[in-house]
Amino acid sequence: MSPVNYLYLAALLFAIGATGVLIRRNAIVVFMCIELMLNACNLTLVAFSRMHGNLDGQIIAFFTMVVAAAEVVVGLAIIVSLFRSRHSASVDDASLMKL
Amino acid sequence: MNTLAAYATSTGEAFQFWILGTVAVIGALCTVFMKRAVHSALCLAGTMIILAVFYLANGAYFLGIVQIVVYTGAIMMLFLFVVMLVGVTAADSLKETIKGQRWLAALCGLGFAVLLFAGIGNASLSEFNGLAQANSAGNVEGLAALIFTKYVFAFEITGALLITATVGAMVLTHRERTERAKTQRELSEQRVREGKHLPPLPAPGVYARHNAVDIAGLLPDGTPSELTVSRTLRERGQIRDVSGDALNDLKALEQRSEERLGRGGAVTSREKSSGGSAEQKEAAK
Amino acid sequence: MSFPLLTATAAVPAIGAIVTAAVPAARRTAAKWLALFFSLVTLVLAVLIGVRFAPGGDRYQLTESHSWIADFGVRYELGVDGIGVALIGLTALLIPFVLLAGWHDADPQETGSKRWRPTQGFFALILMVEAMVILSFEATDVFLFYILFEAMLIPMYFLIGGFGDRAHAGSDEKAAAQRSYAAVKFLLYNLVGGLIMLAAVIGLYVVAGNFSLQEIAAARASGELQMATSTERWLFLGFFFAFAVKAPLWPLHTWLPNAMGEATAPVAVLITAVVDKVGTFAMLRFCLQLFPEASKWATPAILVLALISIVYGALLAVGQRDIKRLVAYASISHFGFIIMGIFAMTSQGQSGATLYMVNHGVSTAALMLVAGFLISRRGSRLIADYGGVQKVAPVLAGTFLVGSLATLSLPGLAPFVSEFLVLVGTFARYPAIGIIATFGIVLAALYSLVLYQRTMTGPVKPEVSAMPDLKVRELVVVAPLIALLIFLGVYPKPVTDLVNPAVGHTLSDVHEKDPKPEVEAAK
Amino acid sequence: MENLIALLVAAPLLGAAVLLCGGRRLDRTGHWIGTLLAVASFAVGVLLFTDMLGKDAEHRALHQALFSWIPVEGFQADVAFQLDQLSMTFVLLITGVGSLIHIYSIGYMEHDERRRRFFGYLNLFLAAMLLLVIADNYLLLYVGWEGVGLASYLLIGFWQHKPSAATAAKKAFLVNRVGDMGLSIAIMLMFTTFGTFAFGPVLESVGDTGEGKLTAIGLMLLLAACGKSAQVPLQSWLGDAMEGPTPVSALIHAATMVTAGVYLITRSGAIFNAAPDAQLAVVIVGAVTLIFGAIVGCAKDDIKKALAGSTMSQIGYMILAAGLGPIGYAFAIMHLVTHGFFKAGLFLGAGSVMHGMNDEVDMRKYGGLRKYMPVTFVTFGLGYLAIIGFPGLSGFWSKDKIIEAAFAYDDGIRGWIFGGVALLGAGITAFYMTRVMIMTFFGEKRWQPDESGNEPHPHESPKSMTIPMIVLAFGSVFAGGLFSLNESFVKWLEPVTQFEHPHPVISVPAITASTVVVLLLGAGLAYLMYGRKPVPVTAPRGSLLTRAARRDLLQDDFNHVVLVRGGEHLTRSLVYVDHTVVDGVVNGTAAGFGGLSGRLRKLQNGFARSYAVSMFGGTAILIAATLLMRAV
Repeated sequence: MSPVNYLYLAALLFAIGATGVLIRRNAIVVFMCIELMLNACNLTLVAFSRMHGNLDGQIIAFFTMVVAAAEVVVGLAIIVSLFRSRHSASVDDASLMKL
Repeated sequence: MNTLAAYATSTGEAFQFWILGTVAVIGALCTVFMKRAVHSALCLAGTMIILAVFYLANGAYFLGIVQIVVYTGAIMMLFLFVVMLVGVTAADSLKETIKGQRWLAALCGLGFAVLLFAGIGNASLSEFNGLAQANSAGNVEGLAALIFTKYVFAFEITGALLITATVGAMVLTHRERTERAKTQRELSEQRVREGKHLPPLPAPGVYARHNAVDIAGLLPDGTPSELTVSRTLRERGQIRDVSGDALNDLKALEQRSEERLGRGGAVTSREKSSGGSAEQKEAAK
Repeated sequence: MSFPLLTATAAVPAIGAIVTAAVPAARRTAAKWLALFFSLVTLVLAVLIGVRFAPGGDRYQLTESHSWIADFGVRYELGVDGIGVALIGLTALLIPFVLLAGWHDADPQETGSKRWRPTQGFFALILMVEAMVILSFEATDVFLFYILFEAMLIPMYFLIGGFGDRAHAGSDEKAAAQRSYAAVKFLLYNLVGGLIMLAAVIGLYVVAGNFSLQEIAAARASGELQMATSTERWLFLGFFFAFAVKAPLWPLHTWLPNAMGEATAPVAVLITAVVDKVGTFAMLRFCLQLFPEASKWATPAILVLALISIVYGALLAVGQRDIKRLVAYASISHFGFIIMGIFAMTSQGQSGATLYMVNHGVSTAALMLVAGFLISRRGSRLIADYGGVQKVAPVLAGTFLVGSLATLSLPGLAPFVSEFLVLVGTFARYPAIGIIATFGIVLAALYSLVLYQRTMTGPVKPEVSAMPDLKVRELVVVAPLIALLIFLGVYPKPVTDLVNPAVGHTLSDVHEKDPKPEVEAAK
Repeated sequence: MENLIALLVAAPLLGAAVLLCGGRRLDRTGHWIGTLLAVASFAVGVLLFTDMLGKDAEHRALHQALFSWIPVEGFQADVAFQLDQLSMTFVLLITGVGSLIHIYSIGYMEHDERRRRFFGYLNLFLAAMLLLVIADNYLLLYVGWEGVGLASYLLIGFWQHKPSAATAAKKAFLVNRVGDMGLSIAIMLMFTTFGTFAFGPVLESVGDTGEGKLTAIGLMLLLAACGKSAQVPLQSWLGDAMEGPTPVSALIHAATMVTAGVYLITRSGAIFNAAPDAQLAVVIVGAVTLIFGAIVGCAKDDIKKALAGSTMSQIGYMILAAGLGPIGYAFAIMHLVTHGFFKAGLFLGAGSVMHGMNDEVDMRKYGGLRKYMPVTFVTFGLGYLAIIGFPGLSGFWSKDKIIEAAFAYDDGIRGWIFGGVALLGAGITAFYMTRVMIMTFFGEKRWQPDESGNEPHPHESPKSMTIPMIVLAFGSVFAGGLFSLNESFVKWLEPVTQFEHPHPVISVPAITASTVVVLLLGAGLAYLMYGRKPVPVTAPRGSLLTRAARRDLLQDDFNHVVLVRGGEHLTRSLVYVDHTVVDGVVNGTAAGFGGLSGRLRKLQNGFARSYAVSMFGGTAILIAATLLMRAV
């Protein structure tokens, strides 16, 4: 089997995650889907680093994780304060952009 | 292990890929489609662990571990905490409110997947040299060498980013207490002033069988009183109403007494019991 | 480099606008007098230009040139030829009358407007328009001209939309709605034209590499700047479209009746007598000079459109029930004559067209301002609401009659000279078009006299029975205009001497010569 | 001497300016100023005339150049005057008759509070008319041409409070404008053909161009003449023009302005001589109008309209004569002058009658007036005899010559036709003028008190009115004979208009005799119809022809149906089109954009997720695009 399959898998996961982001209303789940997408990227990076035989890919994946962690921290904090203010974690309830 | 990852993929890895890959995809799908956030979280965790395995299989040992420890261990737990905060049982209906949103989303997702596949398919990825010499000094050392030389600035900046994120999270979630916390006396005085419910709140309903904080105590007339349940649960709407159960228990009691008294009435009693059980089911719902 | 006369002439009204606008709200009268003073100073400077300008001399005189946007070769380049001098004179001459005629149009108690300092705004805006128009007559840099061409829309927009005609049929809300409709229509039409012109300007820059009219024209003449035929035609169309909207040429004319109908009479005069002239002037200066071949290529089509404008405008004027709209359609017909004269490509035609710009400015001003006085007395724009005014206000009626006669270009009054020149010039090259255009003079007589008959003659309507005759201020406005009409009708030589050399240059730009009379040709 | 020429125009022009701008303070003296300046102009004319008589025939023409008017490359129009015998004749006629009518108006307009303005207009007319006849180029002539149009517009509509007057004035100006169109086109043709439009150069270089061009020019000039001289088909305005005060009708619509067309054709004789087709058209127009006017004159009961019809027909004579070329020009002018005398006299007489009859114009309400206003009767009678061409009086000399010339058109059928028409016209003239005479002055009185109950008291008019009538009566009696003494008038004009003796198809005495016979027949017929039995006060229904004639032979109805109605519909529909189509296209585009943006607005629903979808979709499309680019 060629490791390209990892790429295909990553692509699939990414697409699923994206769809989830678009479909779900619960902010937390949306966040999870984002994480899923990030992980898919990481998988891709790792696979590439293996193909090209250098570790840069893994480094990037590492950074991605860090950034993802930061992002999750902030995002969840936002969700919490959102929930505090309007007693709901639904994305649609924060539709202040409506004309 | 090391050797396995270094060269062309072995049949073992292929086997592992197809099994775990399927599971990962299923997990991802569940993450998206589960009604309750908790379930989604769990499925995601599963997918991540599988990904960790794949990392290992790809010779990214460090990342694999980090994936398990940081992601599955820390981040997902964070998620779970928040889910708890928001309410475990709070299930958001999957009914779409925005017209055509779901179809558009599905279309986009599908199309994107197709695109990615097409892209990967087109890309010429025939050559494939493992991480043998890259990992020769050991994966962690290799990474460390890179991080502290080539990517040192990025590394530092990421550190800064993390700090900022932490501070930001605190700022966002932390509520500044503007005035001194009220003493119990003051609180009671305030209650008197406002003239509402002077005595301490009644305890949650405690029965022989049910003994939980999320059950409203019954008022003398049999109706449950919201006051008896803690505010958080009330806000989440997680009050279990067992006012029906009492009646069912009553019925059950009668039935049993009948069984004991009327020997011949087995049939009727059975019918009754069945009816009772039916009622019980209804009440449970 | 002597005293920058041209800049000064444009700067004085601009400064005047700022000063007028800065006058405290309470001191309304002071603002009016200030504005009048500045406009008179401008007039003096304009006369000075006329004196300093030597008709026989170079094509562009009193030139000034400073680098402005060096990266794009945009320069602040001014210079006037005879045509420019004549039109600057016209503008500087008319503005004081416009200000005097609009003396009370912007008084809060009159308009009842809650706007902040309406009077100061009104007078300042008019002066601002004057400044821009004068500068656009002087600009010899295409880009500079374009900027002014567009910028003058802004004050005009506020003048039309902000200070509407109070003599309105419907309620105040209806009036306001129609006024803003007219203003927006004016703005949109001219903006569209301007945008297309902007594209053409950029295109010109791409082709020519700079914006200087004189350099480009020289390069064209010497042949070192060749344009592909299609390029030249597209650029020409881009410029011409903008000017045709401004002029306005059928079928781009519909904004004018709305604008002139809704605006106060002085503003209407400002539109048709001053601002629209920029369009026809630009046709002469830019279209013909920059794109001679394309101009010749487009001539037949343009002449037909002009012809349609003449007849169509006159016919619609006959059909109007609203005095100001009638004058507006008459103006459309007259602009048809002007454009026809420009593109007849004969010296009579073009001299006539230039003369026509001046005369039409004066005659329309006379007629429109008197009509404005009439309307302000009765409070209605409908012809049907008048009758027998001649009996109660003979002087008003007399001046109105003279204005109407000027509009139908009666010999002895200024417009006749120019109209006949245009007709002859066109006839010399395109007999058929010339003959059809001659029908215009009959229609002109029709709408002018019908207007006069319905408003001034007949039994006195009760509503007008108490109508006062012209006041001193109004006489001061009208009398000089009428005198000028008669003078230019009897002795147009000063203007023609000014214009002829410039026209000669323009004709040589398009490599055209007057057709020889048959007899001489035979010999 | 030639520097005086400008004075001819300047004097009345000054008067007009002073009187019109002078304001009310001149109300009491205005009419004197006006009259004085008219007379002054006449004096200058006489002075120039005597001076002219002093020179020999060939060198009588004077020329004065004032200043260059419109100097544009190749197009040189000057303000310059030329005074030759032809112009001189007109100058004397205009200023002479004009002065008389000024004097007459002093009395006639006595009770009108706007008398000052009236005299201002009269002076304006004199100035324009003089400019017309002494201009040395067609463009300047055009100025005078429209100037008199303006003056006539102002004077016809002088009583503006009467809608009928205002309408008549407008109509006159419009119809004239059609004629003016012809003139301006003619001028343009001259400019493109000869490069100039001054009389001298144009008429000299006629030979250098083709007949086609000349015919075109000639026809355009004819159109102009038709407009100004009320010839078919542009005659409809003259009848309505009688709405104006009677002195105006006498001066402008009888003696001078309406004859401008004859002047134009005579002046342009060289062109017409070289364009026989144009000449034929002129003759036909003249002949038709001659009969047309006469028929109309027969049917009208309004004394002024009857006279207007006669004017039309008399000018028809002149135009016909002018169309005959060198054999006719002189006689055309001669008839013009004599007609100026007797027709002005007749109108003044009519005015005097109306003056005494509370401005009653219906002849059926007159009758037997000879007892009440003898002077008017005598002068009117002399004018009457003159116009019907009673042997010995002015009309006889001039009209008879024209008839001869008409018979001499060619020695074929046309000669007979035109001659016959002219002859017939003489008969009808006698008929309708006799009718007027009888209905007005003979028979028993037919006037009753009008609705307001005051009965008219016919009385003779004041001196200021009778004197001009007497003078004109002298003119109408003796002028013709004077002119015909050894053809003095013809000789006087010959240098300008050339002259050939006509050779009619039948002998001259025969023509003269038949003329006399015809006019006796006409007069007798009229006597039988109106003199023998009393005239009904209300007009009888009359024959079809009569009824048609009463309505100007349905000319106005034709105009109304074809031009006015059609025009109204055209303009109305055009206004509609302009509003809906031309404007609609623009507004429609605007509305379209509005609607589109309204639709698009709905996409902005404020839900982050739908925005995300569009972002994601957009990205997908971008990637697809890049990939495809790669692929190809």
